[in-house]
Amino acid sequence: MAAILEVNAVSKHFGGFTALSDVSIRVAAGERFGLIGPNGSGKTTLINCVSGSLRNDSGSIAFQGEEISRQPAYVRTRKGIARSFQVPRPFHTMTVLENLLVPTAYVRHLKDSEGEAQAMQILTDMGLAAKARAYAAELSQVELRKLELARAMASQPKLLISDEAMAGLSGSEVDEVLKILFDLNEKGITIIMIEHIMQAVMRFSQRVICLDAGKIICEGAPTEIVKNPDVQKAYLGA
Amino acid sequence: MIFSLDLLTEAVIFGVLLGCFYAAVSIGLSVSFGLLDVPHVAHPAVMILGSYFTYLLANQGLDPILSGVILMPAFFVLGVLIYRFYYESFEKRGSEAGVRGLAFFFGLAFIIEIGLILTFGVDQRTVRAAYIGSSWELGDYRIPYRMLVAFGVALALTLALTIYLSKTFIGRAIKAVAQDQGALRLMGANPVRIKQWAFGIATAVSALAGAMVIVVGPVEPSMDRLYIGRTFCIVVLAGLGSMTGTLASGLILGISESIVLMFFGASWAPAVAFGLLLVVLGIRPQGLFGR
Amino acid sequence: MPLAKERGKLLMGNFSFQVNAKVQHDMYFNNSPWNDASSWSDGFFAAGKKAGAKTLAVLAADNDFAQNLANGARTLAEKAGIKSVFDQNYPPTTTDFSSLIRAIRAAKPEMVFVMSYPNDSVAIIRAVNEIGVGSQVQLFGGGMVGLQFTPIMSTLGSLLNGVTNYNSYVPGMKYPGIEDFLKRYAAKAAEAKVDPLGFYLPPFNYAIGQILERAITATKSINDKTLANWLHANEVHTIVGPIRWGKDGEWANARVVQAQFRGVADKDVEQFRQPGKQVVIYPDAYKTGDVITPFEKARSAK
Amino acid sequence: MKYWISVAVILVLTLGVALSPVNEYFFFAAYFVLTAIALSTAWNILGGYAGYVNFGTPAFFGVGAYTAVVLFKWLGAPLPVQIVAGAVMGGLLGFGVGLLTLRLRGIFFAIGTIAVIFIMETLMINWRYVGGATGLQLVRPPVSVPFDTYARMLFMVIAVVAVVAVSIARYVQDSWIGRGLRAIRDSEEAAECSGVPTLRLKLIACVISGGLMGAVGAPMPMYLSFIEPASTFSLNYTIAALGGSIIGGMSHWGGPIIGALVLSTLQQIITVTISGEVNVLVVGVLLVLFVVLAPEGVLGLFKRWLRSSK
Repeated sequence: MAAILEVNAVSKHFGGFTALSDVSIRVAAGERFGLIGPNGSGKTTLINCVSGSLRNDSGSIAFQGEEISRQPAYVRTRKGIARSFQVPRPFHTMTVLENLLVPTAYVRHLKDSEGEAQAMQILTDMGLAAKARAYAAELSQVELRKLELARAMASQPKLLISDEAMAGLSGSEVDEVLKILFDLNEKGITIIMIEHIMQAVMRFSQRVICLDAGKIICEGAPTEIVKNPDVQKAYLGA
Repeated sequence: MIFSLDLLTEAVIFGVLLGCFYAAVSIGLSVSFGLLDVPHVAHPAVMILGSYFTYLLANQGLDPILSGVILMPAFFVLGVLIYRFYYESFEKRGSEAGVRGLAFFFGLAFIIEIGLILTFGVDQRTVRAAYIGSSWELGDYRIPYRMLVAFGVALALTLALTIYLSKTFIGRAIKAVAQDQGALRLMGANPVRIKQWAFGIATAVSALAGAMVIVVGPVEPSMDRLYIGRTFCIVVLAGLGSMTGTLASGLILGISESIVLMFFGASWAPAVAFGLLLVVLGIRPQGLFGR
Repeated sequence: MPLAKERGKLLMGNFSFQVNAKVQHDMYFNNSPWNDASSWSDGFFAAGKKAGAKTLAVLAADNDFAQNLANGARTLAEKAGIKSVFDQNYPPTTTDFSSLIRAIRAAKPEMVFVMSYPNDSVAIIRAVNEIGVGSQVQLFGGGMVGLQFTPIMSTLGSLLNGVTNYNSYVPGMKYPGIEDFLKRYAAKAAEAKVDPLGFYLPPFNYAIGQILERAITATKSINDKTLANWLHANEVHTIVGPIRWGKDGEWANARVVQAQFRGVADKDVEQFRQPGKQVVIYPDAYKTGDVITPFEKARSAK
Repeated sequence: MKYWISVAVILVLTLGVALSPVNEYFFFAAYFVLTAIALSTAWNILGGYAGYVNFGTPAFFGVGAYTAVVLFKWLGAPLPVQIVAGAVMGGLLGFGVGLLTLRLRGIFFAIGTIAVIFIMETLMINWRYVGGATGLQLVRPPVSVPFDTYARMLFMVIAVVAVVAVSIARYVQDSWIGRGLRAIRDSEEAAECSGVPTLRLKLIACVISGGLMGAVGAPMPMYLSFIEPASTFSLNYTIAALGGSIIGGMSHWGGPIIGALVLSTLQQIITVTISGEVNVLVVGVLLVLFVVLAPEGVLGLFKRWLRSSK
């Protein structure tokens, strides 16, 4: 399968601290890709570099064969990379529906009338339609997570990066979100899932990479990864 | 414009003294803004408030620098109160560095300034001391004692704060809170109390800085406006929260300002700090000595 | 001013400066010892020339009044063949003058003419004391506003010594009746808590009363026009000396006093009542002593 | 449509008042109130919609004023030309300052704008052509018909400027720019990842806001027939612009109008009855009270009252 995203030898430093060192990954189109690693291992830094919130110090990032690592984040979004945030960042002075109208207007240049119709469709798919006129302050944890995903979807991405969309959710809520992600993948969207909850990521991913201290320590199918001694060491700190 | 090597040497000597003085008036901000990330645009106003209290004490016959030291505990409490208020009203609600936090400190600065005008009038105030008004003659050069006193106090302050922040437990906690609040909470320390303590210290230091301001020259209520530029310029140039960087940037500003004063005249001097600040923001916002 | 002109009223000015130059109101009479810009500084330059000074530094506040005077000074200096080696304006907000004084010292002038406002005057005198202006300076001062005010004089004390500055009246000048006036003033000033010495303005204010009184007695009229005509035609004798007005309503003969501070001690208001603390060196008619030069020498002279 | 009808009505009324025999003092006071409204409205485009605090109102205002003076002295340009030029220069300044500091966190932009005030002031102090620190007296050309005094004519002029400012603010708020700016204020990172070109949008807002402030400053020298750096670059304009928006409410174009109206009217009353210092103090105190107790301003209080009375 053709690679939709190629990260090549990317490094990132903050002052004297190395957050990423020489990380390379390759994600195929339509793939369900898992990214795991303990706290502070560099997962979020890596996807910040991919989405454009941060600039990598060295290495290259190619999306659909095009080098994007010097492009601002909004350009990457317009090219088809969307993400959700680990700590939800809704536009809190807007309603749920208006939240989705930002990407429909800025990525897809739709008029509000068209944008609204499409946004409502996405909200319905995600089970958020009832809250379309609500503000972020009125949403529950799981609804906020869904809003993050819905807003990302409103830009009609080819690649969706979900950053710990399930942290702090109950078992049934996790299942709910997982189902949404599976459905999206069905429709042909490539998904990178960053997750702390091992069970979820293992169920979801076709292939998993584990980061520790800014380095890839192993890569493989979920079943192999769980058995890997390095991964166990990184997680259990043994 | 007259240029001579002698004059340049003199400008540099004076600039070094001036620079240390500027570092001393900025070091409180280096803690409150640099380390704690509080958009404390009222810092210079609080400092000028310190100058006026120094003026009151010095009029009772106290030495101005000693007055500044005496004021420190009271200003510590004032700082704790300001931070507490700021925390309860803004930081807790998660809108710290936004419009409202800035507007709050700006409003505070205005209230202090106008309060001073209403109490003391717009006239300049000065204090007397043996070291004000005379100079140390060093060959051809004359170095005002007031600048030497400011120089000494500045060095002592920088040294004391550097040691405090790196060697004591609470000092290290303050530095830690600047980097990662979550980690600190895991260590069992309460970041809010630590920030409160640090803000108290920063404000206490401003009292002494205020005393130095009135030792170095006459003060008037709206003087804080000029110091907004100087202090923020130094703190940003230093790289947020670096104490030794603060001293070094103070020197850079002091020397450049002194040279401009000497060769281009007093009318250009206020633009030095602000110009430097803009250049730093545009080119290297992480500062010269940043972490 | 325009209001007085429109309504045809007689107006007495009080230490104002050239306010009638544009309006041209023929019933305006200013009571101040100066008339045009150069009248402020000619005494200073005369004394400087006598002391052999050939170079000049000008330091002036950047505002209307000071710039006017400084321009007058520049013209006079040019006429007298004095070379300007330093000429700078400073913004009115300046508080630290040490760099400016250093720059002046480096320019090595023989005369320093300063046109400053009260706050700046104090700061400049302090900076001069700290930094020094160099041994070649013969004369320092000229147009510093504020050094006539008693609170400032007693604050600066001995720092004033050697400075030659403009004034309106200082003790020792022989104006008929002024000493009696000041005695009466001093008694009342203590009660009213105003300027205890009252040399600068009060005699001139009193003189305004005298002027109007003389005019009214002589013409037996209170008609604005009649009074104005009389004042234009006659010389009036007051406690600040005889006054005759020019067409523009300014004194026909300016009498700006230049006086040198000498032997002033710290924290003593009363000392200024005796002649000799401010020695009049100009105009010749009212001279109470000779100027001491150079400046550094005058600073330690008794 | 309703908006434009009310605009037309307001302008006709303004003209009527300007030609009526109302006491001159009214125009004097109204000029300052309208200036405050226009400045607050301009400020709000960047400060309120996008959440970037601009302390530099006097810098933009002053650039407009000095541009007008230079054009007047040099070419004798008429007032409308001066105002347009003032707006252009204000916008250019906004572009420059924005480009330099808008990539950074909001606090750096805020401090940067303070720097610009002092730099502009220093430049004008040292520029002899416009009078330096002393200032410059302007000989005003005869007042244009149908007005019989300058106060009346400039009252009309500033009213037009204010109406233009409000209309632009309203347009920005309702257009795609407005939604992007709100997204930036709520979460800049999320906005960028939702396809909003944040830097470009902030720059647009900064240019519009700065341009409007420049336009407001342009008629000031004619109004005073004098210009001088210290009062032109006074921080009082900062607090007026900031205070008007925050007290009125920053989320809607109506907020700054209400805030500035309340604030400047109060100031005029206090200046007349108490003193010039106290009026600035009151603004400071109100500003702090509002940011702490009523962060949504008068508009927010009004909305809350509407909801509770339902």
